[in-house]
Amino acid sequence: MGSAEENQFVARFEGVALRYERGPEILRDVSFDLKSDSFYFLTGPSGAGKTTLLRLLYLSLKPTRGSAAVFGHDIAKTPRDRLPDLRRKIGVVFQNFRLLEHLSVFDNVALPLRVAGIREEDVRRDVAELLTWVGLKDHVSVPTPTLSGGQQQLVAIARAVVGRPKLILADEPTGNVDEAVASRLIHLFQELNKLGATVVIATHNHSLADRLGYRRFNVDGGRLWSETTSDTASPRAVAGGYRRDMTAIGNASGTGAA
Amino acid sequence: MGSAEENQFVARFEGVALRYERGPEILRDVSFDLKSDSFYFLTGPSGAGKTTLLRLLYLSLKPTRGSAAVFGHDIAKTPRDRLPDLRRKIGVVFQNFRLLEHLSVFDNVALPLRVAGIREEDVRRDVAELLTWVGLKDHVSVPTPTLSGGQQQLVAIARAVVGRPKLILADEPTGNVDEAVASRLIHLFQELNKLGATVVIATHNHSLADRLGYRRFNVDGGRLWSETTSDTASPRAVAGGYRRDMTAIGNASGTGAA
Amino acid sequence: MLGHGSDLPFERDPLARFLPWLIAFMAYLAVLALAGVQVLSTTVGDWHSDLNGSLTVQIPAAETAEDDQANVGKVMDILLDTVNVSHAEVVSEDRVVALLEPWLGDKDIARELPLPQLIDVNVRQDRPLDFDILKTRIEDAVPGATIDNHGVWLRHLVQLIRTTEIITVVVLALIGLITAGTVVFATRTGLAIHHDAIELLHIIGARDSYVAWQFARRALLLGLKGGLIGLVFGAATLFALGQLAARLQGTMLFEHGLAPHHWAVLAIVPVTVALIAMLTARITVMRSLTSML
Amino acid sequence: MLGHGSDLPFERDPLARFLPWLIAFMAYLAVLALAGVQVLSTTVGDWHSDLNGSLTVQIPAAETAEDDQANVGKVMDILLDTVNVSHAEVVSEDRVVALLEPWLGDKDIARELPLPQLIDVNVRQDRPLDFDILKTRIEDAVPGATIDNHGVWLRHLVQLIRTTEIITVVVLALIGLITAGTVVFATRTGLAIHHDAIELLHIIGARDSYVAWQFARRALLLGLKGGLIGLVFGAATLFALGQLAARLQGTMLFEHGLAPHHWAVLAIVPVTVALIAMLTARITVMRSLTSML
Ligand SMILES: Nc1ncnc2c1ncn2[C@@H]1O[C@H](COP(=O)(O)OP(=O)(O)OP(=O)(O)O)[C@@H](O)[C@H]1O
Ligand SMILES: Nc1ncnc2c1ncn2[C@@H]1O[C@H](COP(=O)(O)OP(=O)(O)OP(=O)(O)O)[C@@H](O)[C@H]1O
Ligand SMILES: [Mg+2]
Ligand SMILES: [Mg+2]
Repeated sequence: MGSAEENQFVARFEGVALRYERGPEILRDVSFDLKSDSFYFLTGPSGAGKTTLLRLLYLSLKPTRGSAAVFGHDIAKTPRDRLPDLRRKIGVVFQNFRLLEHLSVFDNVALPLRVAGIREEDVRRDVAELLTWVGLKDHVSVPTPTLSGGQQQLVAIARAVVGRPKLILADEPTGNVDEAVASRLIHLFQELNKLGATVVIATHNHSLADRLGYRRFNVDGGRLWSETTSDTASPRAVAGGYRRDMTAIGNASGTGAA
Repeated sequence: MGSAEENQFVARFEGVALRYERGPEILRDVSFDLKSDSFYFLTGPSGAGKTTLLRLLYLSLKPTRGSAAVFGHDIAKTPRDRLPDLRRKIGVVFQNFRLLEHLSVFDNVALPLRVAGIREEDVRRDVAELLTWVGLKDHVSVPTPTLSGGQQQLVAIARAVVGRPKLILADEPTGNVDEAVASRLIHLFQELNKLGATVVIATHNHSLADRLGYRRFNVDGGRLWSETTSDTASPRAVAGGYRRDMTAIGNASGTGAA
Repeated sequence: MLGHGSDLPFERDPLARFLPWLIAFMAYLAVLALAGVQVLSTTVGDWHSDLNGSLTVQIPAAETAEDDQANVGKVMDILLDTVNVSHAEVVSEDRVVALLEPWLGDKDIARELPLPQLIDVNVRQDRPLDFDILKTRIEDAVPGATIDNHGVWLRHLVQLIRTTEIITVVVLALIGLITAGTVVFATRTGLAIHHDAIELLHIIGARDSYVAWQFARRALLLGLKGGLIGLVFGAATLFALGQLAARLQGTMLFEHGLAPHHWAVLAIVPVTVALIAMLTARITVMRSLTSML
Repeated sequence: MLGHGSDLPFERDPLARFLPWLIAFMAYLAVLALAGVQVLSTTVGDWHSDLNGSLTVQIPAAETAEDDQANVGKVMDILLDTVNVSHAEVVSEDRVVALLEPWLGDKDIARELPLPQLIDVNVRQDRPLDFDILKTRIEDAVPGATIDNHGVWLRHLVQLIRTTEIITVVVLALIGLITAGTVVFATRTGLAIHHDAIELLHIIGARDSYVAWQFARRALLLGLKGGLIGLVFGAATLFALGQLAARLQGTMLFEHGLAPHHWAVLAIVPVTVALIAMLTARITVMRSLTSML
């Protein structure tokens, strides 16, 4: 894979399929490219495979079939000891935060830098700056379990972006905050995008995804298709497609199986 | 406390204050009653103390000051060994689900019944029925970590209601599902309410809370006040109050301190 | 009673695989120590009764048997005249021969030696004896006679064995403590690991006893398993040692093997260990839980 | 090198408080076993060289010294005439007295006894000796003389002690294994408890060695702490035993105490234990991690 291509595409998926152990195929024949410096939304009903797709992107799963390349390296063929370098270029906001409960807010956010062997004084400066910026200045040294749900989400986001990653993957980053705060957070992601990061946000919040006119990937029934919305917010006809009854949510993976 | 009063009020809080250890007071002088068979929303900015208030209600915290009575028993004065009986009348949906990861979906939902010493055949019937109803029939015996975020939320809700509790406390129960599913879940809570349960739902989803005309408690700056909305959905003027900048979220508890 | 299995993810923590082996090792040591202490205390009990007399007078063999008799008579008179002596008795030739036998390897050789006369003397424990005066008097009466604190080295050996016994008992107590300690810490680890799950069980309406029983049941099973493994290995080792000791018959070490009632005591080890484990777990859990709401 | 502290919540799992004590106990046992094995092997080494001669001929004391000489001469002739005998030597009176002394309690008494003559006989190990023929020849030559497999009971005692030695070495190996096993399981427990945190570290970009070092460093520190505690207690116990043994001077057990180089060997215990712990932890982690993505 050439360096030019590597620079142009952050990720290229070609006919990727994924199944968990003996389960059904959650994703089937998924193909897409993530261009450098772009902004994407990832939508789809509950259980469709959004988190699964993000896990493939942050190298926590290997595809069952197909070729998935991140930063020009095929995930399935990259040796284990080359993965850390790739992972340091990726920042992840997990759906359930995954903060280390025994560490303070500061240490949680500092983790990606320390793991990468950054000098302690640089760590200290960068982290303090970022925490002030997201408004957690007063909670720097408390353990994370003492934070409210929304505050924990902010910490998770700070940790994801502190290492100035080239690819930011955020799973439902606005699930625990109200609309106003959600807007500000999206703003932060937009700023980082302008600074050169590719951003992918998985969300249930259709109004949010609709309002901003970014390219949108949609997962359902194991397939992925892309929809480019116009630059203006427009209530979309496709929204009706999500009005499925509750039984369907539970069985989403079953659907993918047949 | 008379039996009549006990029947009329599920919970009565009088001048309740709460601080965590050496922290600031998160709640100050909070007073309210929860009437039997009623439905409440609990709103407020991130970090205001919604989860904290629910924890007081499900007896996982004792108030620092004031009197908090649940089912006619003052929490602070009830001996430890009387608490399990009270807790069995309360069903909780946690903000972060708190499923037991090593147990199957079935065993997770069965837990409250087993803990209460219900006969195994009754447990089996009740749980199977409920899981079918919420649409998790096909996931009965899988471990919960293999479920998507939305599916886990359904399991958490099923576990909360399986014991037919008199008081249902749900913390952000629709944070991981889209609008359509959220509506169905609220419907479930409404059904249970009609069957005689008192329901309290903490949420950031103002549109949801606005649409349904239930009594609404609002926490902010450590204080709680109640607003009864009309029976029809009405965009509320107060919504502007939530448009606070991000710094304020992080410092919500600091605000309560001064 | 075991219900539907455990609500806590015990299978996932490898402690469950490790604990029985640790307990087995402890039980193994306990079995060996207990066997040792039983054999030693029986043996030392015998020796101790042999050593009631605290002095020995030794009169060199004279030319004739009559002279021997006369010498013994003189010494006996002096001894019986001494206030503090409670008892004095001539040691029979057979016993003298028996005493020398293990050293010379053969009874017949000992008999061919002109044997000294030995007198066992018991001294009252409550009053001090003026050893020097007695010594002078006896040496004056029969030249060449010696008076000797009875078998100093044997006394020391008994003392050493008594010390070993005490050490063994201490080791035994230590083993009990360590087993209990292990269970306490395993349980605390379990409580820490499963803290969130336990809190959840409480919120759902579980009583402390429900939670404690989950830990106690597990400790009982693991303890029993470990104790039995330890007993089996311990018994095998003792059997091997017993075979070896049998070859040493006739020397004074290991005069007694393990009697059936000794084995019965050993069989109690796994049960004791399992009960210690269960109770320790239960107490640990019940105590820790009261500090939770 | 210790950096900013651990990323994993080790302080929270009580294993960290427990492990050093378990390791201390193991180190304690190792110190005692190692001391024991060193003392025994020195002592047995001495005895063994004493026992090179595998036969003893004993000639009862005759009336006169000349008769003694004649008897000894006759026996020596027979012995030197026997093909398989490599060496035969009369045991000096001093040694005979020394041999009897601990038994009779006093050198002077022994000297007053008419002592038998003893001849130490070395037999070639490579060829069988017809013991019965030799016995008959000697008994015919000097009536009353006896020939005896040299100190059968002593040989058995040596055998018992050798067995004890082997058991000790086995126990020592067992202790090493158990220590390693403990660390393996503690580490695996750690890996299981902290599985999510470790996965997170990986996703964030940590290398295996970064994670492994967190475990290895902890095991090293805990192992060192435990080993030192064990050494201190072990040394104290040995000192106490040494004091006791000193009182037994002159009896053949414990002729040798611990020499400085023995103590040096003991001092290696904590270091060894700590290194075993560290390496075990590191290997365990590195192995387990390769199965994670
Ligand atoms: N570790 C796993 N093992 C087995 N099956 C899994 C695992 N993780 C997820 N699944 C299954 O894969 C399907 C997709 O899950 P995923 O978490 O990707 O959905 P999602 O789109 O993120 O849903 P949500 O919006 O509810 O978070 C689900 O049916 C789920 O049960
Ligand atoms: N265990 C705790 N120890 C100390 N402080 C805590 C603890 N839990 C919560 N807090 C603090 O209490 C305040 C209120 O937290 P709470 O979780 O009740 O907020 P919330 O209204 O539920 O917010 P969100 O909508 O973000 O979930 C926060 O400032 C938080 O930092
Ligand atoms: Mg998801
Ligand atoms: Mg909350």
